[in-house]
Amino acid sequence: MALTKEQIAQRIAKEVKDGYYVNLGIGIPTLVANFVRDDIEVEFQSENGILGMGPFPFEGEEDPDLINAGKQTITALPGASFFDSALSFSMIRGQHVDLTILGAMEVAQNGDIANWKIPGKMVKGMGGAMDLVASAENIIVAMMHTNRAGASKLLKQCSLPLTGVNCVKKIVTNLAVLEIKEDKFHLLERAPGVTVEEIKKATEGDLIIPTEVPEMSL
Amino acid sequence: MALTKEQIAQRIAKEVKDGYYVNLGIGIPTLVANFVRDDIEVEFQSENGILGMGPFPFEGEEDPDLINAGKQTITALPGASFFDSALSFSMIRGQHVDLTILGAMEVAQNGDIANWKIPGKMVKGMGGAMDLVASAENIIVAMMHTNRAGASKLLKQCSLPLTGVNCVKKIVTNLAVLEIKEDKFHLLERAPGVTVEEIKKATEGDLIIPTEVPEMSL
Amino acid sequence: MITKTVKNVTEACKGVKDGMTFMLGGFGLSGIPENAIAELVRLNVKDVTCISNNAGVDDFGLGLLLQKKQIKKMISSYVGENAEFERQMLSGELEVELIPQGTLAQRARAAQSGIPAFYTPAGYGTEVAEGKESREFNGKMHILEHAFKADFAFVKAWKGDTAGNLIFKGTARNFNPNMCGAANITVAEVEELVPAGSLDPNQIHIPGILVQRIFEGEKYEKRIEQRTVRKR
Amino acid sequence: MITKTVKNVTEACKGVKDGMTFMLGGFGLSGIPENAIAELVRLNVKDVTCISNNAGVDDFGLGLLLQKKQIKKMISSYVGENAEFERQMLSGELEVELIPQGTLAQRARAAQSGIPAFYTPAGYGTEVAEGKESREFNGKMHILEHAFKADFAFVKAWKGDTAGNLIFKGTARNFNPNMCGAANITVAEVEELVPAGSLDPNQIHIPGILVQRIFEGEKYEKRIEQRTVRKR
Repeated sequence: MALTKEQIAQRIAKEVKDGYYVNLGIGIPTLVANFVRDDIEVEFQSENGILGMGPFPFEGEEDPDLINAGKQTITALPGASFFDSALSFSMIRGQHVDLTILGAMEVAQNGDIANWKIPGKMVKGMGGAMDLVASAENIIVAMMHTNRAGASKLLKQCSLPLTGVNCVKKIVTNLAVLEIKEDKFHLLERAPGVTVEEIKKATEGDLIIPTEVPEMSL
Repeated sequence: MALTKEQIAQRIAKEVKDGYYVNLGIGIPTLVANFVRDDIEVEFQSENGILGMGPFPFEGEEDPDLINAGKQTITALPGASFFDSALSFSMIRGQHVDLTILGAMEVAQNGDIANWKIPGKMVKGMGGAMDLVASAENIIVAMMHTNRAGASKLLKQCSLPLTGVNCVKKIVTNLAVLEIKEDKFHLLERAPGVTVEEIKKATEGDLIIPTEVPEMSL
Repeated sequence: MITKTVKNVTEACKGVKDGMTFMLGGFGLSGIPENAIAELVRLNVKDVTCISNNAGVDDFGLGLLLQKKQIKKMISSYVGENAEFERQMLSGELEVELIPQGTLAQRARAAQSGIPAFYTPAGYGTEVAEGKESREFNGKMHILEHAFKADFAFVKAWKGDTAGNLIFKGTARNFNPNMCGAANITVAEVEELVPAGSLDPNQIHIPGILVQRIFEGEKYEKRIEQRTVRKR
Repeated sequence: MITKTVKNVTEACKGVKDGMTFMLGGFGLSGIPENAIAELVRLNVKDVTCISNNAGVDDFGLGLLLQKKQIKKMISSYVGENAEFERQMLSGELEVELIPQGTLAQRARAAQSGIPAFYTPAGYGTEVAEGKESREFNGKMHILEHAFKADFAFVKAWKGDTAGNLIFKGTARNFNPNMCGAANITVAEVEELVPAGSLDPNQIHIPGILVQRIFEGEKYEKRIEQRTVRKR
């Protein structure tokens, strides 16, 4: 069975290691915070200027001066810090953030990513995504394997305007976990009950399939 | 009579206007603070990270965490702020400081200044001087008109390694106040009792002398 | 101390003219200079270019200027939540330049710092890099970006003093400190204006030298864009 | 919170090796990482390059490393007050690269920020510009300067917490914040180490993400270089 969005987040949470500073994009990535083991120390950075981001506030405790990059009201954990946008992107550009998790519309087998613009449609902007993908050493893309029309989002080459080049290393979709190496997708794990054949069919780019493809554990 | 160092500082203090942020170099410039009118609002910046620098502390109140760029113990006035070196030089490079007063070994008629290095002698370094002269729109040089050997310090061309090019606008020496315009020294005022002839003799660079050269008032 | 206080928002916005470029602090609706924006609407200044991370919502923030068609061009990183913005953009009435958020912050900080240009990896290989110089440093490609130039910067702080010193609160800090001193005139509005000397000099985020005018805002709505809560 | 505390200065300096490049905070003797310097002397690490605004005095600060001839090269803006320094420099034992103070600060901040290079007017037309690219922006000449690269940054703060968050005091702040995160490993020593959560998150000057190791210094001499006072 293909994973739900929650399950994609759950699988990605296993990539979050003790001592990591993590930047979570909007959408599925935001859900990852809910699944991180609570016996490890992790801090979430939001590019609008907080490190040590906590959960949503209790009703009645919302503070307009305390939001995340999705403009949602949040809380600050003990030990948190606030800072300006320039220092925030110093953390990102200076590779002090250990892991960036974000969504994508397309990923190419050379690690290119497109997630900000569809020609002909209203363009909202790249926000911090271009800084994040250009700088992060460790980027995981969280997305559905195919789009609503059923077309693969894992391509030989992106068709949409790019957000960044040669930057994605790992992808977790509703069907599989894949790694990008030497300009190819490498299948690492498949979703429980999903066959290699299904994944192959849903992947337009070159897919390297090892003899053994374990089912992922959540 | 040629001015004393205190009198040079006193004359320069008249160039300090209401609302000015001022950076004072070491030596004669430091003395300027003592002569600024007390009916105007002026703030002194020290490039090691303070705005609103006050006088020396009372005996017993010295704080090792509160010094000026000359490493002297100082105080902070009410309304002062502390900041890091990068922001300090943002103030300087970003032309937020209104007036820079510093000493020089040589000034050329095109505004070049040399004040950091004498070949063959121990070089201590330029400190913040190169940033200051390269960025300030308003630089006044405070110095003696001639060196100890009696040679002019106002030259056609600097002989010493430069600190900055085309940057000095005004010079106050023990003999005169001069302006630099169109690659020439322009005599504006003479020290009380000093003749134009004496100034001419002490100036190696091209000197433009108007018909009337008023005596400076201190 | 040099005094930076002005009587009110009207005095603070003196000199604002049609065709000027403004920088405005804020992220979403958090930390936006509400009072200055209201005054710009009242002044009905036209054809302005706004450098601001976002463009407000339909009836708040920069959305208020958009409603009155005062904005000629927006330079932003994300302009999502605004139907009138979308209409004007699609009809070609509004020019929009989208730039990466970190580049926006750094171009402001560069302007503040007298750094005319710097290299950043953000946007290399994308349409953001088109027409820009690119260059390899440490085996990685970067593009050359320039400091912003603007006539006014409008920022909002939590507390300020009469010498123009500013302290920000929470994530309402965002771009506000980086825009101070990044334009010819910086106008700071604060929730609480105190006498110079009342703030701890160690805690001042932005020294008064980077602020030309300061005033206490008459009122702050501080609207919340996405009210998200959890159950007790 | 991610914990950055190490037991002591010895643990904090683990991994320090001959031939490495260190950045050290401080202006004169104010705000220098006294305990780390003492440990580097004890470790007798050799052939190091030190990026530091000054070089200490004969018997304190970096002067202590100079005495033991541990330093191969100094990158500084001003190295005035040190007879042994002068002797080693004139004899050619010590390599010295003098750079403008603002350029030093900005090269550190660039390293912290992932900005590989930037343009500055400081030093244009002087020997500092020799061999460097120069370029005109806004009618004014600038030179290209690069971010520093270093193995360790040693900084000193006033207070810090176990998450690595730092608060500085007075002008002892100086280069310390700019060097945090500007080297592979940043070691912060503080006068007072408190539990994470004890510091106001609005008042933190440097967030812990830019610090890898933090410890409370055993003792601080905080020597005054120029004791200047006025009469009561």
